Amino acid sequence: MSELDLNDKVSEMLAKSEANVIKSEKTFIHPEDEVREVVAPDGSIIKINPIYDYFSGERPQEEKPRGGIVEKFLNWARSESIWVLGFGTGCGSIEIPPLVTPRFDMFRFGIQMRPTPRQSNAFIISGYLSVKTLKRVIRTYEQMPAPKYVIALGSCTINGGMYYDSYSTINRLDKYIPVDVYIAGCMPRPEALIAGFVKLKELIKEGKAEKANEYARNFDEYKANQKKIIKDWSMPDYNW
Amino acid sequence: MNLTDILTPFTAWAGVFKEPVTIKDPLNREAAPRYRGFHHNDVAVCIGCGSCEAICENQAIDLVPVEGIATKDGDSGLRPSIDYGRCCWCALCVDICTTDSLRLTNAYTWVDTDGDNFIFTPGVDAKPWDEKQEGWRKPQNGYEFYAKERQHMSELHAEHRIDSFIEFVKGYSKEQAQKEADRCVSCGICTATCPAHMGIPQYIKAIRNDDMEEGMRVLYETNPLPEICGRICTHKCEDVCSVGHSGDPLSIRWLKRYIADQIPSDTTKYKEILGTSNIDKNSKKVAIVGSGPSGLSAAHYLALLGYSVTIFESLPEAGGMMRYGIPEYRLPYDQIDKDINYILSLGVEIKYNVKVGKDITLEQLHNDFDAVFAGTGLHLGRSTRVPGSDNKHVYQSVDLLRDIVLGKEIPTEKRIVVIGGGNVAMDITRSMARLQMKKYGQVNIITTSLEDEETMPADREEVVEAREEGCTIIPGFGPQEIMIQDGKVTGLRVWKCLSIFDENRAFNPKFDQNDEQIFEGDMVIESIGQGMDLSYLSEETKSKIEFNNRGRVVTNADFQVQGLPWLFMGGDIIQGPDVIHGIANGHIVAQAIDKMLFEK
Amino acid sequence: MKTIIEKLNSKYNLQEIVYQRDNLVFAAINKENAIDAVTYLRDYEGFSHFVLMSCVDWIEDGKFQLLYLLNNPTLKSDLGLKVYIDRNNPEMVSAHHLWKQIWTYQRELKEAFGINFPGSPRVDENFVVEGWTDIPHMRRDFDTHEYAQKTYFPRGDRKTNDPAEYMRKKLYPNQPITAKQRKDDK
Amino acid sequence: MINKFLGFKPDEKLLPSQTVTTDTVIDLSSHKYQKIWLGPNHPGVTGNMSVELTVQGNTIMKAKTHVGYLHRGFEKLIERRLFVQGFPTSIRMCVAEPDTNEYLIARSTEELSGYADAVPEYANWLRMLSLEMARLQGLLRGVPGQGGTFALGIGVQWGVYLRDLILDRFEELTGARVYHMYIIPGGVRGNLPEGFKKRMEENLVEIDEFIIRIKKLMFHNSVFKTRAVGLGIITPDMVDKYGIVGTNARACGVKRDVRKDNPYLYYDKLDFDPPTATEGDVYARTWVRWQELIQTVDLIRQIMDKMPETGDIRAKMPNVLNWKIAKGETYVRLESGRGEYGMYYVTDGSDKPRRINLRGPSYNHAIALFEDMLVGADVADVHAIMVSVQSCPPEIER
Repeated sequence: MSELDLNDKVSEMLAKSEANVIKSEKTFIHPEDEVREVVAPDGSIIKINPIYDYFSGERPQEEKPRGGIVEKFLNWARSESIWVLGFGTGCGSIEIPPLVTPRFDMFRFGIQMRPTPRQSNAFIISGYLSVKTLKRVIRTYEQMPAPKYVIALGSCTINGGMYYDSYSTINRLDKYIPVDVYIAGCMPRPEALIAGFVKLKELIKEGKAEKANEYARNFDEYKANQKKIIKDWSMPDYNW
Repeated sequence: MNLTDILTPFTAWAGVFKEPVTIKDPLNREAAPRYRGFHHNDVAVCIGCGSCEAICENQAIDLVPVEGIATKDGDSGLRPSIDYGRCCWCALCVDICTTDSLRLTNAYTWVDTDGDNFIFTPGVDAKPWDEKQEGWRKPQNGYEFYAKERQHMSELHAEHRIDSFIEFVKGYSKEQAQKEADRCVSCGICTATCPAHMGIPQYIKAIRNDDMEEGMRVLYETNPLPEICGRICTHKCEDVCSVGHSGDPLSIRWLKRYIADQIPSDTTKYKEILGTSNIDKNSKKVAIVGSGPSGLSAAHYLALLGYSVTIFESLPEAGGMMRYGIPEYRLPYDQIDKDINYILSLGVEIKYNVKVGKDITLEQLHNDFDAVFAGTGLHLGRSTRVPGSDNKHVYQSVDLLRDIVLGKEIPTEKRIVVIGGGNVAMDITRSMARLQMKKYGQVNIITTSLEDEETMPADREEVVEAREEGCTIIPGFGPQEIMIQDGKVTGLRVWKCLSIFDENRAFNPKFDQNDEQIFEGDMVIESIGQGMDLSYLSEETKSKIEFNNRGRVVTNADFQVQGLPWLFMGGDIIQGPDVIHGIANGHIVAQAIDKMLFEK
Repeated sequence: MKTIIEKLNSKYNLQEIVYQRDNLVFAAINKENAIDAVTYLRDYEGFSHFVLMSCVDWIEDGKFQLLYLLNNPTLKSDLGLKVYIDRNNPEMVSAHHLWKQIWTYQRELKEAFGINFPGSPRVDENFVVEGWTDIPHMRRDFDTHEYAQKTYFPRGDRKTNDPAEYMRKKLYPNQPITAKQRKDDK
Repeated sequence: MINKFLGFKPDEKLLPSQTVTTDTVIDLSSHKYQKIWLGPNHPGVTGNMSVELTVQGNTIMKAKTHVGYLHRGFEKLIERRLFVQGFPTSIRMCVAEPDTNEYLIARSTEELSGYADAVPEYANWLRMLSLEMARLQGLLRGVPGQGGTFALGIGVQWGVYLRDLILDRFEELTGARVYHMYIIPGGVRGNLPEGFKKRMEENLVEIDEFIIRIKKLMFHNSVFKTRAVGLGIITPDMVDKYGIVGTNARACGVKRDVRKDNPYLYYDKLDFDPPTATEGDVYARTWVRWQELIQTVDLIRQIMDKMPETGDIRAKMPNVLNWKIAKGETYVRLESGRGEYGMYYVTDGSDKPRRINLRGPSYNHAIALFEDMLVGADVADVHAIMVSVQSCPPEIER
């Protein structure tokens, strides 16, 4: 493929992705994320759109469960291999180390921590979320492959907890991303966390943990809520 | 780098041979006995005072009505409901709980798929941990969020007070009052119980802020006789005080007195503070019969509303039972005057020594005035009607108390027996004790009542103080006969009282005839209750109004007499003897009269 | 400590000198002299450890109070120099050249109170909040509860009752006693 | 010498073409540099914090710390809370060693309201016990955690288990595992449970054994030595310049410890000497912390020995709902596991504080110092340096 073809292809893709993404009326773009032209080392000029270049720009798709014995088998497999993303968002993350260490040993429940969203299917929101983190959480959540599950720890994710009156933290998580299981406590003990995982596994086996589809279904609503508080948006609408 | 540094870390492999530390069954692991887990509330003990709500820094607690728990005196009927979307399990709510009903169990697992489910009312909504006994409870060892003990009220010692009628309760100092006021948790449970529904937490707050003028304004909103009430109120509020559930109740009465005491006896100053220097007068006139608490209270609030008020008092001075029934050592006359003078300064007129029914008829009042309020009180003594009670050495306490105030000669014998267990009985006991002391230099007085020690209607401190002063109080006996020899009283024969009321809660005392005692005495004073004197009602008037089975006039909730819309009756004759009830009645009557006259 | 304060007082005319503890003194100083005094204390009096820079919003006086808290490791004593600056035009001379960490404090104060420190490195960058559009969040007139209620979504319509008011409604609803209650009932 | 912070000379081939200093001008459009974001969701960072690295090859040319991912606005929230309500809120300011926050709040309010001397002796000993236990559990995570940054995971496994044992003791004493909410203005919230000392001693024995094991694992480990020695050097003259405190200062020979300099509670009754080192590199800081681990165990034993058997746990204070404090201000400090930890507390006569300001050691360590230390370092060493200065993001942004 010649250089020219490549450039054409890139601009074609760009046009497509920009067209597909739902445009909110006025989104804030960080100066570093603005569309710009740069000179490549060989002297050619490349147009860069940092926000759209590396994302598909598609809306999330709802994927219907297959049903029957196949789905049952898949659900069993999913429930026995919960891979949790290692992203501690709040106080509750301090109770994660006891889980991964011998005393509470969550590996025996088929749970392990993964360093990247691409390898994980469970997301522990371990407490309060400041708006700044929420932005990263959304970005991370959307990068996780479906079916994906969200476990919310503590009061903060239910109704704001201690920080119900804080200007910086959100009050209820389910307005921004769908939540499968809540665990009460401030913060919940490792034992309660394990109970939460057990509950999640039951839900998965019963085929009730379809919140990723719910997110796709109510995508616009979630986006509206997210954009209401994240003033400094500067990222694509769907970060897959 | 050397070989040791490469090999030594492999010593970690020694761990292979160790016993694993993994907890086998983490789902059923018991937390520590003191763990702060989920809430449980003993709803039968809880009174819904809302201290938990006040101290919760996360606004996690709401007070909600609960089915099956009625709102009543001392219990708001509300119970805390907790939002586990807010709670941080700090247990401050447990530590402040006035009734010790709230606690945290050591249960800690609650997993749910719906975030809306995390609001619950502990103790009402059944939860798996309700039976758990371990968990956080209020710590001991000197840990308290408010002082449990009330500030000591300094009094004259019994030896120094027994020979005179000077006031023996000294009143709080500023420091004491502020310390006492600091104990209040501002729940407001007391307000409902107070017959006058005074803003008790509000005026206690004024004491904390050392703002006596604000305190005075709060007092006068509902009670125009704070000096009097601050001394002799029956303080029903203190019985329901939430702080009293695990400690001494607040001395609400003394705090009220403290506020009133701080304001000098100067009617201009009063008017300045209360903003009553200029009242817009209207043309209506109201007559009030009797200058007792209800009459004065009605007069005060009517005067504030602009009415011209005239009080008709049969005795030479105003105050009714407060002056003529309560001994001076409890309520000095200058304090009565202080309250009354302010009311008079509002333009209220009192006609002394005018007995309605004799000097002027009620019907005349009806013609001359737009409305009439009768708060004539209970001034007739009631007799036990046991054999011998018609002897002339058998006296009625109300008569004696009145005569003491009027300065009459009081027959004081060496040995006295008093029948009665109420506050009036204590008043006469202690008054006679003082007279005995003056005359004979010693006290010899026996007071007996049907009720036993626990159920005696008199205030506890009255009984204690009477005993301090050398009076003998023997509760639990029923008088059978006043023994008379040669026309002179020699004593009182009593039987042990077993029960006072029968199954139908009707007055029907039962006695143990084998347990007979004789209290020797040269005079007997009956103090078993008072009756009303309704002789000022003409036969024609009487025929128009209705009486209930206890002989009391039937009125509506505004104390308007059924059948005679221009006539209001209140105070002791409707409610039974109590100052604060009288004040409350007067206030309601004033509002009702205003409503009646201006809604026409 | 006393001699240092006296020396400083004669040099810069301190106000509001408070000996909070034997080893902790607070004193107010003129805006013009503040950085001068801090430099002097660092270089000549051994206050080499910079503890904290803080700000208090005295909204009722229309002033921000900046605090430079210095520690003398030899004397083991602290001195807090307070500077009052105008709340409507909050600006202060930057002290970032004195200690390496001060620009962080100044950046935080710029964001939290809106105090400008001209010349301080990265002073306009976001510190803790991102995309903040309201008034600076640590100012007293910013009501965080109201903001949170308005912006985030509190769960459920929870309702609470005041015991005294609830008992009045239940036990004596037809007797509004005070003027306020009568007004409320209407 | 490439960089003053980097103690050794790396391989010539890996070096950038120019000398790196904090003042180096970087032209991003020259294509010689690349920007890497580390965090906020990265398993290696100590809490949510991100570092914006500008690198050339493997060498960091410039670093910027970004904080605020855990910002909750505590200082604003506490202005809205009664004095007694402050302590459950404040404890969450630093999750790694929460008790220190409670003590600062309690001590400040006591001092300003004149109850500083009213706190019962027994309560003060219990405060000290809980503060030392908090330090111990922090170190049990921190010391092996340093090994963890060089992929030495097994120490972490041991440490977290032992920390859990201390949390069990905390649970017994205070009623909670992590957020103890134990030190309250006026005293503490519970006495020593029966048999506590015995169980604590059993745990300490286990920790004693762990201390030896971790020494063999980390300090006699060629990998650890190779990587940690000479890495991230703090020199004594930097201490005042950057406001460095605690073990970071002690590891380069500047012996500062609030427990010794301005003794609070009954630390003057305890027999201890804060350990120091002279090298000031990652290895030295870890070594000092390891010694502090031994010392903390010893201090807990001393406290349990010297404390009275029983007593009152809280002073007689005004009703917590009506408590007002006259206008005043104070600064109270203590020695946390990370160094001087202080609180500036202002009251204005109302029932709520006017302003509190927390001075956490990480505030300086993780921004000004950390950014400068990273210049010239390897990308792979960022975590090691981050952990070694004990950055604790929740305490920076509060």
